[in-house]
Amino acid sequence: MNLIIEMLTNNLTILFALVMAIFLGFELISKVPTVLHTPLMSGANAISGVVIIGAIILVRQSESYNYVMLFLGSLAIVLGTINVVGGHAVTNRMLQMFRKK
Amino acid sequence: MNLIIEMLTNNLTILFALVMAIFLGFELISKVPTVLHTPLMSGANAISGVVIIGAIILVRQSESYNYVMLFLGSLAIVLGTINVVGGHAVTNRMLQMFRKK
Amino acid sequence: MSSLSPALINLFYLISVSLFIVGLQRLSSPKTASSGNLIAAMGMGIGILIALLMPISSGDNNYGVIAIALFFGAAIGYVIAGRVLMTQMPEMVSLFNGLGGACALFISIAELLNFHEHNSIDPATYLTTLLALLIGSVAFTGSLVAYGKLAGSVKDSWKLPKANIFNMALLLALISAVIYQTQYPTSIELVYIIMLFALTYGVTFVLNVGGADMPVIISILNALTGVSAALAGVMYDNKIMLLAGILVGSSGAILTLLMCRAMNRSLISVLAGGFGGTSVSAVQVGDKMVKEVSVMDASIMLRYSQNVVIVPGYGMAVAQAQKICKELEDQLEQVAVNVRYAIHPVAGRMPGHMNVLLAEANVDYSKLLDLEEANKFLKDTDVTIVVGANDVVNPSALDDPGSPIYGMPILEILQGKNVIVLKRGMSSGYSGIENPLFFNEKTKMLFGDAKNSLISLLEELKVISD
Amino acid sequence: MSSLSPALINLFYLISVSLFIVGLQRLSSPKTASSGNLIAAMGMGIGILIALLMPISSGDNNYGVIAIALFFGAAIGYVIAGRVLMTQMPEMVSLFNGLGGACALFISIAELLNFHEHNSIDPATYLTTLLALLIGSVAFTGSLVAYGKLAGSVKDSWKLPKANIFNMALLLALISAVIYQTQYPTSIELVYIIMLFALTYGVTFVLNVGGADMPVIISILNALTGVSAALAGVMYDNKIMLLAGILVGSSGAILTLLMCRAMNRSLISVLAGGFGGTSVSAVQVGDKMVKEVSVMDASIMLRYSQNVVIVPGYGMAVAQAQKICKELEDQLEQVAVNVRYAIHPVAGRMPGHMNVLLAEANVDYSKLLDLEEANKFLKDTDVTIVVGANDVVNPSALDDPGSPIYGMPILEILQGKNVIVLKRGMSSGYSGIENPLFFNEKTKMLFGDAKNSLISLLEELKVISD
Ligand SMILES: NC(=O)c1ccc[n+]([C@@H]2O[C@H](COP(=O)([O-])OP(=O)(O)OC[C@H]3O[C@@H](n4cnc5c(N)ncnc54)[C@H](OP(=O)(O)O)[C@@H]3O)[C@@H](O)[C@H]2O)c1
Ligand SMILES: NC(=O)c1ccc[n+]([C@@H]2O[C@H](COP(=O)([O-])OP(=O)(O)OC[C@H]3O[C@@H](n4cnc5c(N)ncnc54)[C@H](OP(=O)(O)O)[C@@H]3O)[C@@H](O)[C@H]2O)c1
Repeated sequence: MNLIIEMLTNNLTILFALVMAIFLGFELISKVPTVLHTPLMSGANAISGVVIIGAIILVRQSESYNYVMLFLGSLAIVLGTINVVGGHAVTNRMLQMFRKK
Repeated sequence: MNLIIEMLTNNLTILFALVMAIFLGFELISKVPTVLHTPLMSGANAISGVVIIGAIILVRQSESYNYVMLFLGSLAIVLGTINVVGGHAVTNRMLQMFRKK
Repeated sequence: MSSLSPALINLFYLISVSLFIVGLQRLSSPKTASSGNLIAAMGMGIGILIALLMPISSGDNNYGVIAIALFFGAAIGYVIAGRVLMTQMPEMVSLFNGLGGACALFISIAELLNFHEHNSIDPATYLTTLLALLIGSVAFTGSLVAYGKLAGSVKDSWKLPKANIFNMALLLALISAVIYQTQYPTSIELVYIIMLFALTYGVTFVLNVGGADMPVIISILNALTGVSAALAGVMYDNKIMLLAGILVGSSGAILTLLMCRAMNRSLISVLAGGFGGTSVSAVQVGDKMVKEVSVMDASIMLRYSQNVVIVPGYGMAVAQAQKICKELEDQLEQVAVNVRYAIHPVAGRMPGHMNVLLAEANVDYSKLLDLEEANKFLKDTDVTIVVGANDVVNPSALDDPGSPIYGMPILEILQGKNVIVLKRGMSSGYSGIENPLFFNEKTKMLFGDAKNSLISLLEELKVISD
Repeated sequence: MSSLSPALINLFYLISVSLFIVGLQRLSSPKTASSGNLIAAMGMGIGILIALLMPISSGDNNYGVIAIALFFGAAIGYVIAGRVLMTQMPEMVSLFNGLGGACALFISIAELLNFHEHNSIDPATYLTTLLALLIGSVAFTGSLVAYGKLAGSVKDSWKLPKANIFNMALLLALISAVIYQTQYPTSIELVYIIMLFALTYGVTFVLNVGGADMPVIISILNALTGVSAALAGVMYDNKIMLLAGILVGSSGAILTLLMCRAMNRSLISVLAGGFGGTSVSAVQVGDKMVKEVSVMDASIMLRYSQNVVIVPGYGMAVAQAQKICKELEDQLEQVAVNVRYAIHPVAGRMPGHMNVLLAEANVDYSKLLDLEEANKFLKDTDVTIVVGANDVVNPSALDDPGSPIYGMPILEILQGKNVIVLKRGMSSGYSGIENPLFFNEKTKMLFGDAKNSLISLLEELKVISD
């Protein structure tokens, strides 16, 4: 509980940004038509690959002899990149299908 | 220009919150039906009365003998309160009209 | 009074902002709008409470002064809001908005005085405060002029010559003054000048716009008040002011665009004082013929119709004829005539204007047809009564590509069998253009104030229905 | 490599986040979706660039390792995405999502190792990291199981007994372990246990849900990956990860609810493993009669129809029969038969499943009728061909209040004159309930794999049309 209060106090502004982002996420999606559910899911999945940024920072911040970190980090980068690149590419293919009129 | 960069750097997080709020404002309103334009405008007007918070802080922060501040501040409070209370009340009356089925 | 812990304050901040968001969200859908207003008001209440209770670094609190000011403000606001007529809503909103702008103006000038007095001038804060002053001032006088125009006390003809150029120049002068003052904030005099300029700009900017475009202008001014509140929020490092202000700012901006779109006009043309008010005199009227109808004939036509459609417009609001419309409806329904109202989205002078007026007169919601429904129903209509509407039934929107309103969707009342138009004379409507409807062979005119004409019709109907 | 100035970095941060928002916004409307995806990808590109170029406090950069990893990841992702069949889209998305979860898992475990090694444990950061680990792990294995279920390699029957209770208990154990570890982070062992538990939970949680509900589950897991990315963003104090993660989290949550609503089910019933997979054997079939139809008769019926409607369902996807449907359409149109496709919003196993498949087969967009249009058109339909659809044409949704799908809007194909159902046998659809349609007098069955049946029909049609 104290921990939570502490976090609340230290990161007030970011909390505001978070609340805004949560509402924004809701609003953005709340009126999407059924046909777009799958491409949207797929697009959101690609975006969730942002976690790759963390993996890059991890590798950059580790010493070049720290093999455990390098291993975990580069594995994370590979997986994250697959998610990002594959995700956007698959979404694009799907949407291309829809676009044909 | 330097000023702007300085502000950008110092208030990064708040800037994020702002960007979110701007997008959110757009999203919230972007699909409102014509009939609701006036009540919505009126409601937004009531919300813009938040500036009254600043007036209250101003008065609280001034010394009790600083008549200029007290005068400006209390005038601001009166006007702001009219905006807030009147705004919400008027909006409520308008919406009451709409609700009758 | 006990002071709150920072964590608790922050929590309440968050709650307050969330309530504002949820409030706005609910305000934008018909079913939830009413609760949205209350929720936003709760957010405001919490925000004010925090402002009253949070610890402050200096100053004497002055709770007495604050209490009195709050009391008076609330009482005045509440009483005005309760007394105002439904027809005066738009000008009321404008007035309230102006007061909000004035509030921002007063606190910024106070803070600027403080800065100069204590010689503590941080450029970023100084600039923010100066902008809050500027925007608050424009919102203040702008809203007052808009109020005046809507209330009829400020005439559309009171325009500056070359107003657009003058306004541009004034705006440029303002911006330069702000930049100069931020860099060399040596004296307070320029601040006063900026304030004066901004107050003037508010006046000239709104004067230039046609009276009928005021709803759009109010929406812009409202967004400006929001922005000045947000700037004041930066000044006091208060997140509620900041975020609620920005929310109002951005939603006001988008609402402005939506309103323009509903009128089929661009924002630029509205701001440049497009049509609205430049009433072209109906020169060509002379050589065309309008047919008048007597109250007697009109009521007989109505009595023996199956379907009657009432098309209300701005004239109904002017004549305050909504209640008598409802009585006419009741009378007709008694003799088994089917009555509907055809509501054009931009009939009147604010969106939803007709809905509000008719709801006030207790007209059943299910009798109001929107544009699309109405145009279907009109095919089977025997008599359409136009109560002070003009542009929204102007057929040139359909077939005259040269007309300024060409392309605007209208109520196609010529699809019905007969049209009776209630208006005072041959003057044009908001857009200032002539209306071929009046010269159509299906149309008959019943001149006079709409309310009086309706009263006569009603009395005649009662006589012939007995 | 040059290091960026903080102001510039912040600016790019803002741009990147804004691009994500605009991308998501555009993804949710049909016309703009395609550009939305590209815009979001740009946001990601900028985010990655900043991560590569921004100054870091310690470490050796290791650009070589990063470059190789990025290259391999991108190549693999690109190739897989290019090769996958349209029918395999949902499982692909699931797989990709799992990899994202694994990425979060690896970086959190690495950071936790770091904390323990340097004994620098700030409780708030520690908790955040632990949560990222937990959620990432659940998303990882959960997505893999979902992938397996959709690909058919994980069977719906592989369920734990009392799975709901087991899952609850596991979740409670997980939460307790996290709380304990945050307060007494003395050893790393409990971290591994938490990870193992979370990985297990991902498996058991998804195993319990019916295979056909996987789209909903993927949406949830996707939201979870988003949240773990956001938590990692707190860890690295990176605003892009934080905000983009939260955006995905909240939009995933709402998308999940929308999907449930489109199926007329509650999220709880989906998670508790409601129907989906619990295939009730069609015991009562014995005493009712179905009529079979020969390929010959069926093609003659089609040949001499005016309006034909094709109703595709999950079976079309299984049989990969979309291309042959298109050929049938072409053949029929050649002999002046009017062909339309009736698309139910939840036909198939993912929303828009049928649209994607038919678009792949180059079916003209204007021939696809949505639920409402289809139900109008069906009144004038001579023959409806049901290609592997079942639940979406089950009339008990209309008239049997006892049916689990009662109330779901369906394609009312019995309004037409004749129905031909193409399926392999009498087994039920996704919901596992019987379909009275098959026993209706208007219905004739054509048993066999949909693709084979369609091919036979097509050949026969060619013969009789010559
Ligand atoms: N609703 C909105 O949000 C909004 C906002 C801005 C602009 N506008 C614009 O406003 C216009 C609305 O069209 P409208 O058809 O409602 O009104 P209108 O075109 O402005 O016409 C009003 C008519 O009412 C007549 N009238 C005035 N007072 C009257 C009285 N006491 N008794 C009887 N008749 C009276 C006037 O003719 P006489 O003087 O001859 O009697 C006039 O022709 C549109 O052009 C629209 O674009 C609407
Ligand atoms: N679209 C979504 O987003 C989504 C997501 C989750 C759940 N769902 C649910 O999925 C269901 C979709 O309904 P639906 O009508 O499309 O499908 P369905 O009810 O699942 O029925 C599919 C039918 O296709 C037949 N079939 C399977 N393989 C075939 C083949 N190779 N050739 C011919 N027929 C074959 C099966 O019968 P045989 O085995 O006898 O051939 C089965 O009856 C709904 O209940 C919906 O709620 C949809």
